[in-house]
Amino acid sequence: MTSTDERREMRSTVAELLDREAGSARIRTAMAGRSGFDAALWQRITGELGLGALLVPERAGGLGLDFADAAVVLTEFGRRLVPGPLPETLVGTAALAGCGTATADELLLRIANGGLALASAVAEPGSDWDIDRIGCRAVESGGRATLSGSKRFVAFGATADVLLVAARDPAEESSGLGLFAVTSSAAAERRSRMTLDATRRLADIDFDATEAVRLTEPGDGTRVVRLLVDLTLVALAVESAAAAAAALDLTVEYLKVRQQFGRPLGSFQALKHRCADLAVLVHGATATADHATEVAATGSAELAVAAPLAKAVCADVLRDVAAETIQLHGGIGFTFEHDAHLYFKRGKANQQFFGSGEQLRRHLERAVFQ
Amino acid sequence: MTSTDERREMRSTVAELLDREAGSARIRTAMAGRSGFDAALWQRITGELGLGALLVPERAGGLGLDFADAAVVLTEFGRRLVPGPLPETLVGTAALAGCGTATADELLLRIANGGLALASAVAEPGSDWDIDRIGCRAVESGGRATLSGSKRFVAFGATADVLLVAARDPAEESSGLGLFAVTSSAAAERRSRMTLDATRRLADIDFDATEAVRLTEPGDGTRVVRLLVDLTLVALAVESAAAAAAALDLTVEYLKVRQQFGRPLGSFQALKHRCADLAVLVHGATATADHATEVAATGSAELAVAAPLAKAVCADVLRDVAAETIQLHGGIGFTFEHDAHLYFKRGKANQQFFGSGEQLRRHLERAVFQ
Amino acid sequence: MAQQQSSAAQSADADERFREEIRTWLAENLTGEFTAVVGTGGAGHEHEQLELRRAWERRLGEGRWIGIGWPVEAGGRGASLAQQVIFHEEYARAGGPGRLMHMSEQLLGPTLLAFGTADQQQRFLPGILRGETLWCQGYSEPGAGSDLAGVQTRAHRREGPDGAEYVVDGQKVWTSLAHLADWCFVIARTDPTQQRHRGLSYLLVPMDQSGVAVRPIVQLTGTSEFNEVFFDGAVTSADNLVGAEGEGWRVAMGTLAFERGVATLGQQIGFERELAAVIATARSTGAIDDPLVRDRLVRAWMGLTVMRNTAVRMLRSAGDGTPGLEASVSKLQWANWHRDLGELAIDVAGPDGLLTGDHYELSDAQSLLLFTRSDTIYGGSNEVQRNIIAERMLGLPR
Amino acid sequence: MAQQQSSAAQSADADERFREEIRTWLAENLTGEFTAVVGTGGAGHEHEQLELRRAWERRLGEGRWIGIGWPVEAGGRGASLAQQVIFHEEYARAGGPGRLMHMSEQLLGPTLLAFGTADQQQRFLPGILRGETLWCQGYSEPGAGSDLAGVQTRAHRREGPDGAEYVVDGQKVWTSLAHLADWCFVIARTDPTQQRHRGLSYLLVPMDQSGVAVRPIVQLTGTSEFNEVFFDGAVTSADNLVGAEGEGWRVAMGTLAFERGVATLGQQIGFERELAAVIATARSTGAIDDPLVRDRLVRAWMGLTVMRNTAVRMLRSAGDGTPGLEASVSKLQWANWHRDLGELAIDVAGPDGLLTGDHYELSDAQSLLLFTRSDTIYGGSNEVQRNIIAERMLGLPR
Repeated sequence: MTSTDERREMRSTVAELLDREAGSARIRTAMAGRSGFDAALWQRITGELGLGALLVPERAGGLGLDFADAAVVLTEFGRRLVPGPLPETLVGTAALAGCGTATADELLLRIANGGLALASAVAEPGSDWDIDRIGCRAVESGGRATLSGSKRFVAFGATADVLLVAARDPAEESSGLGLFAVTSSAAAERRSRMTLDATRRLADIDFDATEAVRLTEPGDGTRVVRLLVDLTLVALAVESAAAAAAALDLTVEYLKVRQQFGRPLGSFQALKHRCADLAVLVHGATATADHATEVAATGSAELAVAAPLAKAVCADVLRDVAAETIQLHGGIGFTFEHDAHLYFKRGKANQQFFGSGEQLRRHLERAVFQ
Repeated sequence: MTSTDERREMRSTVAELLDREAGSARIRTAMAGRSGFDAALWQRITGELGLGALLVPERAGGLGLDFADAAVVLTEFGRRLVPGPLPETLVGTAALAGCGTATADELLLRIANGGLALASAVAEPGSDWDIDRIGCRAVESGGRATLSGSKRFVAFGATADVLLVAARDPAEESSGLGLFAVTSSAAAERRSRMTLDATRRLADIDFDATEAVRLTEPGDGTRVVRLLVDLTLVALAVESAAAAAAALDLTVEYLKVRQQFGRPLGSFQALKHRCADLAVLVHGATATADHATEVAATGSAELAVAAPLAKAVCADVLRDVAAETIQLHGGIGFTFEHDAHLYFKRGKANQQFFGSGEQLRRHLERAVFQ
Repeated sequence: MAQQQSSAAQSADADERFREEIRTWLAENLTGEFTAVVGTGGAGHEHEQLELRRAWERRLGEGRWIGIGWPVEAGGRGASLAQQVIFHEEYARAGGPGRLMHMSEQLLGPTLLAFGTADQQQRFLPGILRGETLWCQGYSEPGAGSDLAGVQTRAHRREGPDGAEYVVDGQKVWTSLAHLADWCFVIARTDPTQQRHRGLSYLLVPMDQSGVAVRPIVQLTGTSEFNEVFFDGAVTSADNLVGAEGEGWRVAMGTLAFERGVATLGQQIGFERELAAVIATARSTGAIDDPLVRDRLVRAWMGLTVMRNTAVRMLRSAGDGTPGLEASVSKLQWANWHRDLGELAIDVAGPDGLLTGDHYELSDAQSLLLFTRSDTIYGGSNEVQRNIIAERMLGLPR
Repeated sequence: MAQQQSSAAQSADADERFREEIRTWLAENLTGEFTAVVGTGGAGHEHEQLELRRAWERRLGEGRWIGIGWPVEAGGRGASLAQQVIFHEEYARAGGPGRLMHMSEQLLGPTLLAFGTADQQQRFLPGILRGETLWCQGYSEPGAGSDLAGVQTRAHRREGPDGAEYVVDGQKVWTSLAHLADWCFVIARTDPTQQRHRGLSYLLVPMDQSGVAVRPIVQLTGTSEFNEVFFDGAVTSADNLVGAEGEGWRVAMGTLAFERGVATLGQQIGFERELAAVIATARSTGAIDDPLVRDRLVRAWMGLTVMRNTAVRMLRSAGDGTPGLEASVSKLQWANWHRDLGELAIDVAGPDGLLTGDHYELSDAQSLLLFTRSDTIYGGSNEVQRNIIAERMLGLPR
């Protein structure tokens, strides 16, 4: 837990770095490149700033900060749509810290020292992110584990140093899950996939008796996998709310400057009212992402509700704001060179990623109709 | 079939009468009265103008016009929310004309001569307007029919001269329907019900071995009941579209006149754009009601799709326009003395009457996913 | 950090004791004759059980449950934000009636605490704390929408027989409970040469005088609850000016911020109860089995959560920002949410839900559908709020 | 009345023969080398198979399938509205490629028929009817949105070496196919002292000259289809002025009305096909089993029907009203509907639907999602259409 002042300082350090090193041109180069992110920038943020180790507990040599601190960083990355495995690494670290096993702690130590990039392998062909339908299986013999099965939509999965894989655990009760680590040296087949949102490269991964390390205690795996999923939902909510705020800023600034019929566009009341409605959405999304962050930071059981709710709300708001960002920019908003489409595509992607709004709302029915 | 000129003349005759005899004050008196409509006006429109006999075929002494002509009249009544059994009478007449039986023709003759008010008794407790679930039953013995069962939401059913009742017909194949006539002298228990939309008084009616006349041939009853329902949907679509256009007119006129900050409210662009969106809705609703009217007039089988679609679309548009009519009028729109709420309440009522939007859209799935 | 947790634990204990106290008090007092007020009042039902509800306000005052968030030295309990929320929760759970003293306690009281003179505080706060003096709000005007910038009501200062006084002329609308109120807090233009937010003053005006006439507005519900108030040479002592002359906008904005602060959370507890009733109706009509209805209900519930999150965030950041502006965000959020709930309430009720009593008595769902149409108009219409957000929060040009 | 029915029956027979004719022709001609153009082109796919699609236009011209609605004496078939719709239906059913001659046939041709001189008709119509001359539209400008009232491009008349001519300076945007077009029909301000809709002229400008530069715009799809066109001292003969000088707005509005008349019905056949593809995707992903998705699909289908009804009603009342204004209604309807369809297309595809080719090649659903973002901007943005409807149709004050 960090003071408001410390967080403010962290925010401005990160913001300054990104303003300098992650402008629109750099992002466009990165998203078109082989890995889909800027490796030099990744070196700086993990090496110099140690952001990858933010959530590594002090016992494993990390900074021992909480998820609310991580959210500060995710917000700054989210505002700018900076591509790269930072969200996955932060969320994965938090899940590892929740394992409480020697294998997980060992990995945490390596993250603190080495700036490893993590990726979360949850979704599978045909079942998407429904963890009840995970088919990927672990087999253990002689103290060594192997994984077999397929994973989809693994963000920055082709380049990650360590994959955190949710799989059926033979050590668990029937159909229980475990979390497993697969390192880049292991023989998994990874295929990088370009997507509509080019700022988040995905991967298909096939495991065929691939060497892996079990990270969770028997009986505890499903809880950790749910934690990994819920924290990913919170991270998506945070970045969506931040991106929505940035897209609205972009729009408002444009409307202030751009003239039509001798007046700034922003003085036309119809456009003003639409911006006001967007501001209401952004306020709601930001507050809801904040709340989910807080719940995540305190480790409350409310996370199971707050996380999917926040993700569903914030992804929709990003889509709505970004769609208006294109429209209110007129012709220029339809061009590739303007950033409006990047926000829009991220919005559409975030609506689907880790479960659609429909799926998440159906999931929330239990809480509503209890 | 009538020429465009003849229709235009009919429209202006009706409009002039209603402008004179069905102003807001008269409507408010009527809707608060015992019967819920203006009996003197009803006498004039059926007696003097013969509007009740519009759709009675020439063979039964009527004008023999088609549903497109009736729609002209329904539009003028709908614009002004004139309470009374005219829509039910016109729709009922058209259904009777489709029966092709001696009993139906006899009734048509009486409508042509006597200005009878009809009412359609279709919905039942628990099943609403789903005609597959009609439970009301006819029994025939010695050439005389009786009805037993309950009907709900019968518009102007407490005062109607003749009730057209959809019931299970013993003469039909298992679960087939028949249409029956019950006259006001028969021993049915009718209870008038006030509703949120005070301009359309409803009734609950209980039949207990009530004397009735069978209007449909065995084997043809279900078709006629569906026709009665579909034509009611078209009539609702027509009146909804007309009322929506009137509510928009009311709003636009108000915005032109009303000043704020030294300018007419209608010069504020945000309000202009909302009116423009409403105009688009009204255009679509009007065209869709027109199309359904035409399909009804030609007796095409497309009616089974065009009617529910038109009703669902037009009722929603009336609700949307009327809600904005209240909002754009500001404080005055929230008062009882202003007509805005009458349009809004009719919109909410029309959304439910003869099937909700959800129900009708589900009904349309067959056509969409065929 | 350990210390923090321990103090958090202490405050949690205090909160639980507080909850127990109000719960017990309500169980012991919302009984007997007051059984009749359970569930009455509130928006759309303001006309219900008026006399008994006034008595209930006095009973609340006796129990020291009015102004609980006010400082102890001002007669309050100095209750924390969490405790104020607990009060609202327990009050709602017990079915406590809609508060007649809402304006007095949530708007006028805090305004006097922040901007009033010691004399004004002494004269007016005790009557509120006792649940006796009823205040109404004189902000909105027919010509100006609800933007205070358009206020036309005028007041001028003169020397009267008993000293300096203000004479007020103009018309206010949307004045809830004006026919019962003892006093009205009025925004009037004291400097007619000034435009918009300048030259306004905040005046406390006694209602029982010949210069004040109240005309109830018959609303689309068929009932009356809002009024028009006409000031025609109404007089009030110059001692009843709050803040300096010409400072009325600043004072009123302070009040609006209060109104939409804690009160928002209280209001949301009412919303929760309304949503629960809608869900119960959906269960009883079977509408809940329709996946489209289920989704609308879940969305409504999510919207409520978003509003709660927004209100909490706003209260936390109060002081370091522009609460007056964030209040506009809040107002738009809840007004639209509540209006949508009204539609949902009627839609899940099905066609039966459209039937009224024989004399047009409305069901709760019907009342909600109709009454929420005012939410987006009074107290700063949606359009006014959007102007405020666009121009003052986003900085878009006028 | 008996006579009417009989003539209706006759026309139904003629329609069936017409349908048979185009169906047979397409079966015999959309084959061989042209198999490759089936399903190509259209919004978002304009860059596909350009050479072959130009050849296909010429083939259509040989078959006399261009300008079928034009009078026989102008080289058309004088086909009825019903027959034009039949042509579009059969063309769509056969998978005919997106028409490169759309602007030429649907906009420029009818404009010349209505406003052009006999000389202009003789010079330009045959090239269109043969499927040879490609025209692009020079209406929208970067500064002015798509409201012609804001046109800044200027033209002035002067005496040139070969007689009177116009010199054009300015910039146009959203110019589809400009890099291929032979000619451009341009709205330019010939009287700079006039404001808004006055002082505009309608000029036909050859593209192949040094005064014209075309720059393709890379769109958010990553592909190019719209262009910026720069006129820098571009020259055209004074014989290429359509209508009188200063009458450009009236001429252009006539064209826009044509564009949104029959073409609307043709466009809707394309929409139907797109909706069918979305439904097919929903079936294959299983999304169709989700009641929320089913409802959105039904609503989309209903919206399409409403648009068709609106277009039919508009065509019928054409002449007795204000087609230019009703065109704004139509534009808003279809642009919003189409944009919503783009969302639906992606939503039913699920997460797999977000994957592109390795070099960002887009699926049909992705292309629809992204490309429809332009529908609400070009050809008169939603905002411009709303202004037109509010001011010119509803008569709200400026």
